Amino acid sequence: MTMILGLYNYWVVIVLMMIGFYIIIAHGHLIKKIIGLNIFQTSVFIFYISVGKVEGATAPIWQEGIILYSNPLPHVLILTAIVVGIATTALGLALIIRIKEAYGVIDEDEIQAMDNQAMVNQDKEHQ
Amino acid sequence: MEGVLSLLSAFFLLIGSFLCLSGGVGILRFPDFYTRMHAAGVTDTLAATMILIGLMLQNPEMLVIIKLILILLMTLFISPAASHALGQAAALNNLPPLVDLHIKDLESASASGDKTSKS
Amino acid sequence: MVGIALAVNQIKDMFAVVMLAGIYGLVSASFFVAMDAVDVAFTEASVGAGISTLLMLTTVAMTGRTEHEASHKPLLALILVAITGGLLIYGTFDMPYFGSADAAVHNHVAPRYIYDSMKEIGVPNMVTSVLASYRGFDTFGEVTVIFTAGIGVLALLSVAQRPKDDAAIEAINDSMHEKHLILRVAIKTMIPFILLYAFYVQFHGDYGPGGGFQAGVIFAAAIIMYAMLFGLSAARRVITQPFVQLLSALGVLLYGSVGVVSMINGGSFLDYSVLAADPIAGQHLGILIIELGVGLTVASVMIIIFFSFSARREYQQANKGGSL
Amino acid sequence: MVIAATLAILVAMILAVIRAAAGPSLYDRILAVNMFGTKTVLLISLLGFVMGRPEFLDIAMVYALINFISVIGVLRLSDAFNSKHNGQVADLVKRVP
Repeated sequence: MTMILGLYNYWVVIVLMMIGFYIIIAHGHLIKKIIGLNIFQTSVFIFYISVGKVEGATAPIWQEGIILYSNPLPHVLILTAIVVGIATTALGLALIIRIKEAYGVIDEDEIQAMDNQAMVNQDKEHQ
Repeated sequence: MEGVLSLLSAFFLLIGSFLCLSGGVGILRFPDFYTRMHAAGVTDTLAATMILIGLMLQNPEMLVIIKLILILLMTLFISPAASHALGQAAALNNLPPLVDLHIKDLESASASGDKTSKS
Repeated sequence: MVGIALAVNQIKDMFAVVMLAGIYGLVSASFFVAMDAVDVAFTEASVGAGISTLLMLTTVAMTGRTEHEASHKPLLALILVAITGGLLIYGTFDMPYFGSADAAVHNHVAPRYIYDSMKEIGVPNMVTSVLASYRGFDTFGEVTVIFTAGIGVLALLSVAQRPKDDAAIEAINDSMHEKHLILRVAIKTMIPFILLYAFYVQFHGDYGPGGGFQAGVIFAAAIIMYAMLFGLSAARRVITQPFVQLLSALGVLLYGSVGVVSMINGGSFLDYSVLAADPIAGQHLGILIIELGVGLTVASVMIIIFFSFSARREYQQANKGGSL
Repeated sequence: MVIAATLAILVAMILAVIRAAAGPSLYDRILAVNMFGTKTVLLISLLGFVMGRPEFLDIAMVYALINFISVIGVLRLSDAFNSKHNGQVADLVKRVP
């Protein structure tokens, strides 16, 4: 019982991570893949933050009379990671928009099919 | 004095929680979009006001009270504006209210629905 | 949160998925507050809930709404996921329990950050002091990454456009005036306060939650709000494209030059103690300046990203006769 | 009392999420998200009091702002969904008994 109570935060993280992972590999829609990536990312954030939590401590902002603080280091890492995450997400979305403009679809399979078709056509032209 | 304040604060918090819950039930159970918006919009603003006032009475620090008042003002400003925008957008985009449909019988209701979808 | 993630997996309508992703961001921010990570919650609040939802929605609006049924079997993926998850759960049995104070993370550098930062740096918010001083080099890297992402978006999405003349802007303005009158009045009233609040967050970051990253996003949010309700071209007249580009580069430059100045003064790169006669005053000065640099870069990159997205959208709409 | 209010808000949030996931029309979802946002503002202010460090109201303030911005943004963009949305209206109408 203590084990379940002590470790449940990791399990939540793992479940979230696996859902994100599943969305990334099982869905063909590119925006959905990006959202899956975001869920995966958030699970890592939660992992870091929950590791940094100390029982009975408060937020790491110095105040008279408080001795026990949570660990500030994971907070710093995650804070920057969130902002970098949004920047990279924006980059991915920009790529998706360009793909849509070039192919007309944003589904992985269809893009692949179109690529294959183009390749076949090219080969025919060469012959 | 202290006791009166905490009692008042508890009272406000209680009202706020009740409004929150009723808003939640309303948004889940009401039949169409406009009634849901009514439930959410009305209770949201009042519940926020009540809870924030309740919190204000709990803490004697001036800075905290000022921040709470700021949040309160912002909520009072934002929440109706957002509700208005939402309702307007829904109305402009031909989302039919449920009330009109009860008057007609089912066939004409679905017929008018088809008409709106074509327009 | 698990429930929301599952729902995201199931729903095919992209719009609903994006809305749920927004809620997911809100939930995770509340979770961060509950876990004492106020600064992180601050960032997640401004980024995860607002800007990222907006960007995703713009993309959805540009690319179409429905998802096709997957043609390949998801069973293989499911098995792979189950195996990986099982292995990871097996791995957790050796982990320290949640909330225990003697876990490995709390034992190496963290005590110094917690107990000595007040003496060494004199900033009550430990997150700020670690972010800007102890791990300043890290943060420099992050800022550069953000800058690069901004450049990337610009390279991918920028469209050659001639600036509209005043009459066209006026026309757009009038047409929107009718439709969004109440919203426009509300927002007009609020924008100055939002900008002021952004500055408060920027400079109060030493004492409470906040700092350059958060302030940058809030500042950008105010501009984005203006652009949404008054038209993109009107916003571009206030904040021109070359100006934001210059600003984003300037932020990184400011950060780097603080490091160089501290080297000139005889310290190592980004060692602020030598910036002023008193080490603590030097630290304060250094943190203030680099937070400003971070804020500038983040704000302008966010504005650049949003402008390029919506300019691209306008461009597409113009090319297809207004329909998507 | 503060804790009771926190619990009430949590319940309301769960109900709003259900509506956001189920909600037949686009606007139902936006409404649910908006309500969820206001509830989060309240929740964070309450959490600050529960944890005994009420100076963290800044976060709640940011929330109020950002939530508004995202709702406005969604509404502006939802115009783009108009043509695709009307099919859903027909569904909604047919479901009426």
